[in-house]
Amino acid sequence: MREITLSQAVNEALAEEMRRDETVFIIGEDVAEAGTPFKVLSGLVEEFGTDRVVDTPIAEPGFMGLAVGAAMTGTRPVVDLMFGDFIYLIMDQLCNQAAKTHYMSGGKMSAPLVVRTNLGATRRSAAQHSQSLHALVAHIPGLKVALPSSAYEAKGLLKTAIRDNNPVVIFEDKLMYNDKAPVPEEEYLIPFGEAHIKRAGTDVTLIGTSSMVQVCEKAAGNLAAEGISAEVIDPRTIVPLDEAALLASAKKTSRVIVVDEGHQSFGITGEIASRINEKAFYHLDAPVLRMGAMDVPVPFTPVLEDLTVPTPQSVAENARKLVSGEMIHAA
Amino acid sequence: MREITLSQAVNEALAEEMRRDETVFIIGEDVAEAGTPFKVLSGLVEEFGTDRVVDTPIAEPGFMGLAVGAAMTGTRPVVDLMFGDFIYLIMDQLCNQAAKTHYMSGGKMSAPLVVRTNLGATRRSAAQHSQSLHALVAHIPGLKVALPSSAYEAKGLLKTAIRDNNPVVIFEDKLMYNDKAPVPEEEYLIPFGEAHIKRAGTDVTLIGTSSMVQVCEKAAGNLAAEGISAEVIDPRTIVPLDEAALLASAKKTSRVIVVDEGHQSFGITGEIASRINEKAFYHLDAPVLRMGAMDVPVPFTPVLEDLTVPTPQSVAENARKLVSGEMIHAA
Amino acid sequence: MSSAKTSSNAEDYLRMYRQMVRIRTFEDNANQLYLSAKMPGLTHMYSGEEAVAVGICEALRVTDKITSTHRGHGHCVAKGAEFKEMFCELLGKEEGYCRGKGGSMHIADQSNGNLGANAIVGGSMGIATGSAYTARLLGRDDVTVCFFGDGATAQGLMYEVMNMAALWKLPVIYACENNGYSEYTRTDEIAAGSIIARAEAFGIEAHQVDGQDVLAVNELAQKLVARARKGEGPFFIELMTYRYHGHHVGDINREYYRSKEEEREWKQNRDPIIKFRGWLVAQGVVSEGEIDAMNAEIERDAAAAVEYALNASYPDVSEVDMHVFTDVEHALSQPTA
Amino acid sequence: MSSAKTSSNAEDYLRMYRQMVRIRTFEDNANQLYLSAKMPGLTHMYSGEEAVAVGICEALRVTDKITSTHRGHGHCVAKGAEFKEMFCELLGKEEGYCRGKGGSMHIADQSNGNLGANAIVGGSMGIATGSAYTARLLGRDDVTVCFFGDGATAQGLMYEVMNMAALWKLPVIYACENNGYSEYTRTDEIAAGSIIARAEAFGIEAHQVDGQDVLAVNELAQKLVARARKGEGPFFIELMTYRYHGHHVGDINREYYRSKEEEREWKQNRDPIIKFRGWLVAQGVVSEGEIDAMNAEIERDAAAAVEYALNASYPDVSEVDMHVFTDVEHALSQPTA
Ligand SMILES: Cc1ncc(C[n+]2csc(CCOP(=O)(O)OP(=O)(O)O)c2C)c(N)n1
Ligand SMILES: Cc1ncc(C[n+]2csc(CCOP(=O)(O)OP(=O)(O)O)c2C)c(N)n1
Ligand SMILES: [Mg+2]
Ligand SMILES: [Mg+2]
Repeated sequence: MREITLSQAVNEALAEEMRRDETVFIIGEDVAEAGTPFKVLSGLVEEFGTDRVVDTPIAEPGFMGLAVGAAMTGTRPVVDLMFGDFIYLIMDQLCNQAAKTHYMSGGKMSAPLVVRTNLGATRRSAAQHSQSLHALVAHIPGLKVALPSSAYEAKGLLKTAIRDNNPVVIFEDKLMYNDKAPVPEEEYLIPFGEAHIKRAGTDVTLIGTSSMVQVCEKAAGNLAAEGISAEVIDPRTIVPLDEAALLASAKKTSRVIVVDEGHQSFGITGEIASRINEKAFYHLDAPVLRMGAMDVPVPFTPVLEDLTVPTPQSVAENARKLVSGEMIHAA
Repeated sequence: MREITLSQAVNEALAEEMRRDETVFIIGEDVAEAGTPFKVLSGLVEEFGTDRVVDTPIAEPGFMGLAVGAAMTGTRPVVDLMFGDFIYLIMDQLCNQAAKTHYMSGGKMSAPLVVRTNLGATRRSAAQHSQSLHALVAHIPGLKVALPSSAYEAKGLLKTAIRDNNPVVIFEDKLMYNDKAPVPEEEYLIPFGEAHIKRAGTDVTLIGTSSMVQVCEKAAGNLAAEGISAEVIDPRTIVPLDEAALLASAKKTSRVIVVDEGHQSFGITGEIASRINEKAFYHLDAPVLRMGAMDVPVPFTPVLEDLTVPTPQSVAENARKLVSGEMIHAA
Repeated sequence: MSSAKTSSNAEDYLRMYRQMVRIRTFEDNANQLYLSAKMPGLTHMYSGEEAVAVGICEALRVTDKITSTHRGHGHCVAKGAEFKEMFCELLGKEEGYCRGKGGSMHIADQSNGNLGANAIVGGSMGIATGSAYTARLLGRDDVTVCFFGDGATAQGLMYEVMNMAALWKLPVIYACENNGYSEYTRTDEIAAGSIIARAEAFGIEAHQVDGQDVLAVNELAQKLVARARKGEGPFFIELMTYRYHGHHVGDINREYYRSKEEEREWKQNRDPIIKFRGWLVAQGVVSEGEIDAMNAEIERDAAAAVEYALNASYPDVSEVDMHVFTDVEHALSQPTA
Repeated sequence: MSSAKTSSNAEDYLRMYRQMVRIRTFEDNANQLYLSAKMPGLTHMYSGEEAVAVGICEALRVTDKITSTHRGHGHCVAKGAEFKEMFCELLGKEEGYCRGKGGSMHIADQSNGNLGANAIVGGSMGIATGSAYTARLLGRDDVTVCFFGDGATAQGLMYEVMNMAALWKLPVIYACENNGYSEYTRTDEIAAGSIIARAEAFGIEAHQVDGQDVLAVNELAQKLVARARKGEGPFFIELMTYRYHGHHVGDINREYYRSKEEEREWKQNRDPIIKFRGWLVAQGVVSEGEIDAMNAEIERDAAAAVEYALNASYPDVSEVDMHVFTDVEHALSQPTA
């Protein structure tokens, strides 16, 4: 199968959906001629024009609000939020308005929009351009949250997101834009709420999200060499969450590590771990182990920044301890 | 001991701290003559004047930002955010600026400010005036988060918050403003990170936050009549979290329920449950049970709204099942 | 009152009058429901501001859109809503416009293009602008009116979306209902400079109009709506008006921020309904008797709707986790929570 | 160039010239560090805009405050910072102003009243206004200058805080560095109306000035700072300027949004350093030789600072969880995490 970059995959998903449905439009900063600072959208304005690939002023709350109203009245905006760290600026329009429109109107109105943004540290961009803030929106009923882990997921999930009638937030890993993966030429969609078993295994389950799927896969590779069989699962969407798949794996291996790039405390690892602990408790040999990003603002200097996120080494290390029966604490 | 309302307790805390330290000032909407819609601040502007009890335009991001700059330069603002639901509007200034100031400056600057706001449903205020959003800020390193459960805690924690050199968010339960509790005449502070055992017990631990402490206490009362001895613990601050106290209780009773008024999924119950599961796993008879608010926007109509939050009945019911050994799932 | 038109407009005039009285009557009944503890929560009365909503909405088509505020009953009625579904909503009943899930602060009436009240001050400014964006993108010719209060002009969102509306010539009209107060504070104490000038600074044509004069409001609205429809928008209107009640129904003792004299002055000398009624009679459009009959009929309608709503049923408890997502019947019975 | 002053101001002039050259030299070195892959991440060059930062900061005292932007090296130098700590910060070294934790986008220098660069466009507008609030509340007479770009005028926050600054007469000066671009987009394509008028609409006195003329900038700044100190603020200044490099150091191929001719025109005919140098020599304030010597000295300083920074040590890994909270030495070794 041909291989394309995550960036190209996103670009294709948008182009295909915009061709299919003329109510889809992209709105955000520097999305048109510039094609975003990550060059993800290059070429789209040439095909779809400036009414459907809309360069905005630097006004995130404003264009997010505009997207909500546009979505409520018959279009499908794809909001381009340049950095995931700017999600704080759009929280009101996203969480007080978009997320609640359907419910507050008793099902009469809806806000079918997508917020495309990113996450991920180790790009030496410091504390305001390196956050992974998906936990914030996952907490708000009415929002769906997708975390693609490769070009394949990025395309399939984005296409599903655009067709979904609910507001969806999709976080791409900004360090993966140039990573290639096999992506079919033919159209495909990835349904929400279906986890993907990236690698089957029997000794320990590694649940990874976004960039951490790669990290888990590398860890699994290392572990395999030592005779430890790790299963790697990518939930792909955290809202909805494919509990059944996670529980099945947990029951099979009896040992689980949840790896995520958001801050560990009060983040998504606690939720996933809790659901597994609750529903597979008597199958577990040890409590579900969590590995999130350190609970510190992301430091600029590389020597510190690299310490803040889980690595294949640290995941493998924990998996080894877990399998060998050592009691492990998250702290 | 004299009894005063939570509202009076907050008022006293502010008055005392403003007398003690002339750099403390209050800023927010309708805080001066009106004393807020909840009348919590009545009388303060008369004593401290309009420079220290500042009525702002309806511009939450703006006055939050102003508070950050004021705090960085030598004052101690207490931001009055009329409803906790408006926290979405101040997230950028709170989380990108205030929370990171100390870290990003390598310890050279700090932002000693307090955001006083509220949480709590069942006031028939619908989806945009009923949210309990403390999980959002608890996730962000650099912020401390306090959840007073009575007039006593409201006063002691607020005074501590004002003296703290870090940004602190304190959520009062808006349905408790008129609830009375014994509050000493003499000055006292409640240190952060010290849980309070509200009621000792041996069969089951009920960890409650904010309004849910009362709910747990009522449940414990009912359970006592049936011969079940429930311990009720109030963490009082969730950042920092008094893990030691929670773990000690969990190890003693072997059964834990965490009760909170925020949405259950991706909220604080997952974090607290995970920490206990991780560190007291082999002491537990059953997985830690979580009870948060339903994962739905808060409905207006009372017949639905009342279903969305844990009640003494539902907590007692779950405690009974837990103690009797029935397997219970959070879902 | 603006210059009289010929009585060939009689029908329009009477409909406007009727709509103003319907709003006042709705509010009186809502207030009564609150005072008699039959309504859950609080609500914000539109009484006194009727000429604003009616003058503007009478210039709109059903397909045109509006966004509304926490003080939203007037906009809802003016855009064509029915008493029955409105009272049901205020009482949290299943037959309410939002099945009781929204209540007063989120009442919406999609069938008539009312995209909803909003409990976030300024919260609907983006929505209105986006609605206008849809019209332009899909080549529809509808116009959107964004209602908001003087206090809401403090929200930065307004400047962000005005900038975009101006850049892209969107068919949106920002209608600032300047009733002088933001909750319990005089807005002039918390607003610097000039509201009109703030819109003009973005290159938006802005007008100020007497919001108690329904004909003046309507005349201006007709013109601007027609021009917005042709792509000459956006526009900004500041409507000088007054709310008769407190900020909400529970705001009874308000002399610390607003004098009784001031309230009396507006009610007695600037009431939009009294003024318009006098003018209609003076112009011979209608007789006092016909007006009294109309008023009485509206009162009967309202009473019947209240009665109906009081007896209507609440939504079934199973609805609590419905409508969280469009594609999931019950959000909490899904394994995906 | 504004009207000449007597050579009694020679010292001031030379300091201004020197500071402009220091900024340009700092940036050239930073760019070199990037190009030679010695600097982690990206950075935004201030080259071309030197007269803005210097003209304004030379009107300030050490106790006065500034807030800065993502394009913040110029403000930092102009407010008094040292090369050594600055380069150390850019390279993530322990001796950097922020111990390497902030980097280019968060460089701050509290000792000289620089409250910090900011990676959120418009993010420091509230901070500057709050700094001015502190001054007023505590009876200090310092003034705060808020630097931001033309693109940042799209952020609603600006209007929210200008409203408050105007209402409370805060000693803050909003300094809009209008370099014509917001990243890769001409700002006039995304900004409606007039920037100056937007400030004026809030009752704020606003001025436009040639940002390439350091004396014009300084003269205006002197006046406004003095008036702000007396409580006559706030003020707004729009400074017309230009950035020579791309949006950031990696923005090399930029002809799709900005022509080479335009860049050449500004660099050749409107360069603030060349212009000021010519004027200084023409006025007899300084000789060409003295200027060359000064420039050479600055270059040596910079080279030495770069060398120092390259060899300086990184913070110890144990610092990773320090400074999360003021009162907790290591946030993660606490049981309270
Ligand atoms: C973002 C936000 N801030 C504060 C409030 C509380 N609040 C509700 S109405 C109101 C005053 C609004 O004044 P204005 O916009 O003039 O409308 P009016 O009530 O006068 O019609 C305030 C402050 C809110 N609902 N939303
Ligand atoms: C809130 C926010 N939105 C977007 C960005 C990305 N961004 C960084 S600089 C910039 C352009 C800023 O333009 P301007 O304010 O004119 O400053 P200049 O770069 O021209 O000095 C943008 C869009 C950001 N850092 N913060
Ligand atoms: Mg008002
Ligand atoms: Mg610029």
